[in-house]
Amino acid sequence: MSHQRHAKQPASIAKRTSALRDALNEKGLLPEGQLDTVLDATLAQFEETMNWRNGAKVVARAWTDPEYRARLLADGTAACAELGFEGPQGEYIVALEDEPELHHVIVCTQCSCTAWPVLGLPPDWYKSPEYRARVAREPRKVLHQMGLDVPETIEIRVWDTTAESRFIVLPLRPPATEGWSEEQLASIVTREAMIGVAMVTLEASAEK
Amino acid sequence: MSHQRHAKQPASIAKRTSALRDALNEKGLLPEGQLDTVLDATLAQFEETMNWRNGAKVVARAWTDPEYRARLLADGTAACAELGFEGPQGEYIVALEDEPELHHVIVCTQCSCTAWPVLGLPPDWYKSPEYRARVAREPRKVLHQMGLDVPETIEIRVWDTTAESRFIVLPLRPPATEGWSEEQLASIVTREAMIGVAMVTLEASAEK
Amino acid sequence: MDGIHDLAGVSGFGPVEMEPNEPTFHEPWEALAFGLNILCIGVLRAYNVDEYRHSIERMLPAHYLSASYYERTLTGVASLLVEKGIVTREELENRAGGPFPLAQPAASVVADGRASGEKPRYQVGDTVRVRNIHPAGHTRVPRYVRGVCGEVLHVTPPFSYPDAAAHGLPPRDEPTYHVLFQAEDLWADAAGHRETVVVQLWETYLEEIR
Amino acid sequence: MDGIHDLAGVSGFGPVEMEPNEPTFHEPWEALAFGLNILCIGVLRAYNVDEYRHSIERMLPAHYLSASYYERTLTGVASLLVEKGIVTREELENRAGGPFPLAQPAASVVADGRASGEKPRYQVGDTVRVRNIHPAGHTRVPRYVRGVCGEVLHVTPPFSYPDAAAHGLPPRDEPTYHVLFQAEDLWADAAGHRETVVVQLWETYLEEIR
Repeated sequence: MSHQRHAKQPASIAKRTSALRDALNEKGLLPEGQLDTVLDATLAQFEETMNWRNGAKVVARAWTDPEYRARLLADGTAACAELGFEGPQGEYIVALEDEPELHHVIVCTQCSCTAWPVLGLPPDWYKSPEYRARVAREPRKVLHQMGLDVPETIEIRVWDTTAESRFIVLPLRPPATEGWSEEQLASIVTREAMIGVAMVTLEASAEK
Repeated sequence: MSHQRHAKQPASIAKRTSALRDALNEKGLLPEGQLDTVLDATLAQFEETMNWRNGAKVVARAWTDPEYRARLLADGTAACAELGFEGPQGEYIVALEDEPELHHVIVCTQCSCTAWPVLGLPPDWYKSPEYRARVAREPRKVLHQMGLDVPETIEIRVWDTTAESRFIVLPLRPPATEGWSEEQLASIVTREAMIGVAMVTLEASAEK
Repeated sequence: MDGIHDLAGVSGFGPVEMEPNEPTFHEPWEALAFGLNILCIGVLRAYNVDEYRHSIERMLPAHYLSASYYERTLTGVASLLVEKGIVTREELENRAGGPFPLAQPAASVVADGRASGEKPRYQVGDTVRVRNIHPAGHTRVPRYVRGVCGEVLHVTPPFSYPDAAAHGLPPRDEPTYHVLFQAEDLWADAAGHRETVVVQLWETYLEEIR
Repeated sequence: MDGIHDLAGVSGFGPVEMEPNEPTFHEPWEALAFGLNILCIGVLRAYNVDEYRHSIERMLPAHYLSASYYERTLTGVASLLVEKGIVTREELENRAGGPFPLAQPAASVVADGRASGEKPRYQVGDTVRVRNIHPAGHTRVPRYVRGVCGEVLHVTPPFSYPDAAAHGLPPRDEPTYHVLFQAEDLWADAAGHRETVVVQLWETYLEEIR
């Protein structure tokens, strides 16, 4: 570890990132100014259009339209595309339907793959070593610590995103939502519920 | 990882160490001033008397005295004690005799255990994650990178110090040392050779 | 590689901490690091996504664990661009005004596995065993399932075999499967009750039960 | 625990770097950290060596990998003294003038294994299999040998069973063995030629071949 003793501190991560952008800009791999244009467009897409509210709409539709639900479970990619949700990291979307005796949870233990078109970029906790290390081995305990108690009578099935399938959980529809509109239902579906670390409840709201 | 975003830098390791010493001193667990006395005595012991030059003497004796060698291989603890080398981390010393077709290497993959009475405190590289992670899995490659080429015809046997055995390698005596005195021989035995990451050669000298 | 990124089952991590109302990006540089990767893969086609994943896996373990997600992204992107000769480490460090840690070199890897376009060998309900392999390069078969038997739950489409694609070997599509494992077969005495894990695996990772 | 300390076989680490004429200690605080541990174990008898090892294993993984050896020592010692109520974290942080990272809490562990003083069950030359166990607490059976068969090379003396001693359970001595493993049984396709590994194992870690 003698190299650690004498190691200089790295440049700040912000400086390193700018350095890489500036170096790329200087290479002229893209016409002048286009690198920043492409960057801005990409980020706007993720901030505005490719986020988990799309998934909430998919779930609400599946809860209210039995035929859509059947199409979603048979071919998640096509059913999401029906609503306009498609793109990178959404080439093979698989919907996992919760049942009274079966609860699904999604993880990517080796990196942090997610179904971008319906879940957006994943939150920090999903990308953390803590979640990735623990949830496949002790899912009931991890979910408990995250605020979700799954009784031991219910199977927990953890889906590790190791290849090209990108998962979305179709959670149980809460009781006492009969007659709700699709929009109302979509408003109570959370990103956490579509990953499987929370249930959909009537308390959840848009601020989550 | 939100805790990492907002984590404050720890106090410097030097300040943390002093803080612990001062806190202990204040508890009065030992008579006043005795904590520093005990600390000084301990450190003097490791700086001066409990170091790898003891092991070099054991090796030189085993090379020159066949009966001692037999006792060393039969009961390393007793044979080392004969020369006055005993104490903590030396309660069960096992000498591993290299043979033309068998080369021994010592590691402690889970922490950094070593036979203190004959090898002293281990060097940084022995305690490094690099050595601990790699040597049990790719010993020939690691030894090569450390400057020792062991031909594929020779078995490499890695000893992982997982319990109370504390190992010392009895290396091959270099040719062309016939007639050398025990002291001369001890002067060419290195700590690295007694761990198994180097051979004893005529070039090795006291500065190592 | 059996790298530090293969975290499943490693004990000693603290609680999973959630941040209420978390923004998509916390700092401008995070968005920039993410955007640069999208740009390099999608527009410049400087490397593929398998190479990208592997570049992050090749970070020194202490750096990998202490870095945030987007620092890992940035490190992977920069490492690949340096390795491919598009930028140099020197210019990056000069511009950044200090050290710019990069990933370790990739191992040299030879092609293994099947030919492209073959029919799936296993069917739903088959019991398969994950091969006990320790590839030197990129792989997507995590350690915790190696040597373990599971049940084919779905036959999923052929996808590009990552062990080849991550090393610039000729790409080929190969059948994949969702394989269901019982927790007690994975974690022995440490497994919880009524817990299962599904891992999607390329056919080369699997073998028949003999 | 299957902690970060159980490093054998993890890929991705850089070269082993040796320092010529390395001193016993590089900085005064290193000697002090080492001496404090010796003092606490040998003179104050504040904890035993198994508790000490486990306290280090319980460091957060990123801290474990980024800390130097004697920073790990200091962290383990401080964690145990805080856990045992001899000092408080607050006074340490006040004295140090900043955060003083400690290890995570130990799991609660129940006694397993054999009674003290039993005769060794295996003899030299026996083939034994290492049990596939994943203890929540301290253990000295590394992951890389679990489930693997080896040959008893020596029957070594009974020693205190660390899985018990590290958790303050009643100490007991139990037979140990040097068990020889063939590299190809440990690392499969990644094993080198004519390479073997010897691991010293307590009898509770072993089972007979059925």
